[in-house]
Amino acid sequence: MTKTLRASGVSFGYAEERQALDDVSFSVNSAERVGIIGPNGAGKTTLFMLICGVIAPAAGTLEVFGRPVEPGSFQPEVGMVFHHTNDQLICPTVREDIAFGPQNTGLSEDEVRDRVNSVASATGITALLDRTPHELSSGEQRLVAITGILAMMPRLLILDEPTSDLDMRYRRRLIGMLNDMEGHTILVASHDLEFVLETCGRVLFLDEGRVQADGEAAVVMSDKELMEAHGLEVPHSLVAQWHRHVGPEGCE
Amino acid sequence: MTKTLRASGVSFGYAEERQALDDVSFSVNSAERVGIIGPNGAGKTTLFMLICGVIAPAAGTLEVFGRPVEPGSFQPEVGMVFHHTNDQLICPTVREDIAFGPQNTGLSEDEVRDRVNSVASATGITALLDRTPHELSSGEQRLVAITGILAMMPRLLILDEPTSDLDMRYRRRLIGMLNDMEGHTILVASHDLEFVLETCGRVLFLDEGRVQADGEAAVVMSDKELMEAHGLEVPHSLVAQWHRHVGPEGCE
Amino acid sequence: MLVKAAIATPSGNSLSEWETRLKLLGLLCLVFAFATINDLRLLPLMIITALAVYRLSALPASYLISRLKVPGIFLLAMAVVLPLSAGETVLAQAGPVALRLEGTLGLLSIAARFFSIITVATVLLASTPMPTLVRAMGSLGMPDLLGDMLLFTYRYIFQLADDLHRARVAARLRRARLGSLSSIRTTAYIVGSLLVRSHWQAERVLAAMTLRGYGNSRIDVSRPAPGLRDFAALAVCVTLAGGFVVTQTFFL
Amino acid sequence: MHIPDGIVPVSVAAGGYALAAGMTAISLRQIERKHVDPREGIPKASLLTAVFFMASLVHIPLPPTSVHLVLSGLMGVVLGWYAFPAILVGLFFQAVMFQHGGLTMLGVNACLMGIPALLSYGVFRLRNMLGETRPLPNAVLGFVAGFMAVAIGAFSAAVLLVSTVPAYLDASVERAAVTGLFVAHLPLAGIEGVFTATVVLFLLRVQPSLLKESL
Repeated sequence: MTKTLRASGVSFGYAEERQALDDVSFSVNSAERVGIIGPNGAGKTTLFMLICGVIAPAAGTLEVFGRPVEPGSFQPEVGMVFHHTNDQLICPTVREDIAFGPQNTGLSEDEVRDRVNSVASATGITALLDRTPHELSSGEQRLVAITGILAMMPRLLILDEPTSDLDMRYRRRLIGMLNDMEGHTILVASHDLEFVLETCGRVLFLDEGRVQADGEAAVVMSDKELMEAHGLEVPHSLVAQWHRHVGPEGCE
Repeated sequence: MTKTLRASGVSFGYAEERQALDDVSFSVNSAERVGIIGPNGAGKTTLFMLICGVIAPAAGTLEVFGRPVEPGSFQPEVGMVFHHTNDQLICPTVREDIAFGPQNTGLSEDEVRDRVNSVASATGITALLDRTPHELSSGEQRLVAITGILAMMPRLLILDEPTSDLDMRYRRRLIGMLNDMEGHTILVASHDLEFVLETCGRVLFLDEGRVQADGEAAVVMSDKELMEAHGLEVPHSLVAQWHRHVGPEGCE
Repeated sequence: MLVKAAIATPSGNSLSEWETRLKLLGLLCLVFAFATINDLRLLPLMIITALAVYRLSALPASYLISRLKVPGIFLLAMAVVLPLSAGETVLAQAGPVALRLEGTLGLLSIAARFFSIITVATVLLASTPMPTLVRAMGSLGMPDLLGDMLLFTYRYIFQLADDLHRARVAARLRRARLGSLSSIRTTAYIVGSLLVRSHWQAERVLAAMTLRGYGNSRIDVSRPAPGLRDFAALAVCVTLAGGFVVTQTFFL
Repeated sequence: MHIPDGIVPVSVAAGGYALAAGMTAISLRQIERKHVDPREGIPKASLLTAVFFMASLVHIPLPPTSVHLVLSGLMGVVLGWYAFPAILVGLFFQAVMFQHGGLTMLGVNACLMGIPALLSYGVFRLRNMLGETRPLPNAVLGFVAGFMAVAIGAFSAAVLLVSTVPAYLDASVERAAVTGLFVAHLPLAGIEGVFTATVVLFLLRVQPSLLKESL
């Protein structure tokens, strides 16, 4: 079967720095949800930039939907939502912003309008369509940015730190949205491990540019030794689960 | 005893919007640590701007150290660390930035230099002093911003979303730093409830511009009904604690 | 990225010890003296002086060459036009194209001045950190408003370089073709968005500065007083500069 | 539009500095007249200057080549009297970072860009009479502001270059050279006009206060 994404021996270094990515290999199946975790500077954003073809690997190969990624030629079936959503929202109104991508792909005016209306109602932001993106709250901005990407009908969706700046309500809404998006392959980088746990079945643990672990989310993140060796902590909910399943000290 | 902070019936509204703060009253004792929680738009940042005197309340009074806050006047004993550290680090080098506040309080050159060196070594950022703020990681920026505020020797320290953009390592370091700062009165607004739980004994729960609850942190945040009514969730660690203390279903 | 590369200067500059105000005065004297030279017999001497200053600074030759590239393009255009169009004395003729003496000599003198001025200016700028240079200009009479604007702009250029870069990448990932004329609208929207965001950021920056006492009594950071060697170096520069001007005016 | 070091006589360079100093003084006086505390405008003027500086590094394709935006007209529109100091600041960084326009020519180049920017500011103020909130007058005035700033700047630069550089050109060649340089800049002026109008319309919809004189 063709993998949605396959990275083999990918390395990348910024000038004067140690390798941002160093011999990274993994593959992602269609409809899989993978959380990318690791401390700041682990190479998460670099990996995304490589997958999108914004930068070219120094070594190794990257394939998306069975085709090698050609740096500079961007693929509409890969959609990325930036950490700083502000950088992504550039049009005077939300409606125009969501239409921006579809327009660039050469759809007719009617098709663009239908597309905007349908994705906006899917993400529940129809009420915001005539507002200007700059006056929205950070939670609303994040939803609009996601909607703008979904309007391009990507088959692979990449989210970089989607919950930073979100309050619980928007975070909960985002979790619901992602879990409803069956069929999409999704990569999420996040410091919010509880969020990763609720949205991704699998995690890829990056640190110092290398894959430190790759496996079932709950299993990898429960590994206290591994997590603490790389400056992370086991999420409280997994600790709670442990108590729930194994029982507290006094009960055995 | 003089309260460090006392708000009585404070209201504030931005143009064309519902009240950002509506009849808010509370007081804070010296050396108390209070977490301000609530969804986006609850009025947290507005409250901080009022305490700092950046804006003036439409109604009610605010007193800091027993004196009414005069909007626009410089109160060096109140230090605020902004949510976006980029907005706060304004000088070309870290050293100059930390010196900026003390210089404005009229200290001599030698005193400023000593002050900078001593706070920098206290927060462990001496190695960063000759770097430029822009090239720092978000975690380093946050520590520098805090150091710049501590250099003014504030007796009331206000932190707005200090853990957003921080990875676990810096978050842990920040928690340690705050818990070591005995004697300071600290207000922290954060979506990171686990962080609030680890640093604050008391929480003030704001929503829709009103105080929804005010009390011991663990007690308020364990109130599932209250939390969910305002779009928050009980932190996982409290759920875990509950399991630990009360025991899981099967044990009783 | 472009901006960061442009600001990176090689280390190990022996003129960085020279007191900044005197260095600024001394090297500017030389630069302006060079600008007056148009006697052909002085050109070699001028080039030798400029090269000697560069040699003293111990900057690598490759750095100077990289600095000459951009303005060199303009000179190249003049190199084509001037010798072929200006003057009556024809040196060589090929069909309708004639190489003229006066134009060729004019070009030679322009090229020599251009090279010498940029060489000395490069030494000045590469041996002085930007903030130090701006403060020195301030103490030599530049208005405070200009100095403050220079420092602030310098501080935020890097952030905006990143913001602009990310915004352009985000637009290209949504299939915007930034290589076509239609990109004017996209670029205008990006610039408009950055203006709006900066407008709001500036409000926050001002609030943060005011809270740290901006506008309060501010003492100037005094620099170490210049020593004998600093004045000697200034005297050498002034003498050289004066020598050039006097020689050309009275003796040639 | 940027005249590099070493090309025009030193008297022109010195004159440029003198004129720039005068223009700066006038701008500062106007800023002080409008603001109780002129320092309050500094962060905003500086951040917007940083935006303009970065934006001026963007290539806009103009087949068969590509051009850099100048943005002097837009700076006049948005910054008002702060435009002149802002242009000085921007040119200083260009000279320092890219040797684009030199240190000796800072004054001349600042005048070549800054005075047209202030003229554009004046022209754009006509919106007060033509309708501040109506898109059409704003777009037209935006276009004119952007176009004229570049056109006037290019024309002045051409006159300055041709009249001061080689003393050996005869009058007809000089006229041809000035015309040639000026005409070569007209497409750029057109692009600036369109660009400025687009940004003005954007701001009119998103943040109209940036088009007011309130900085």
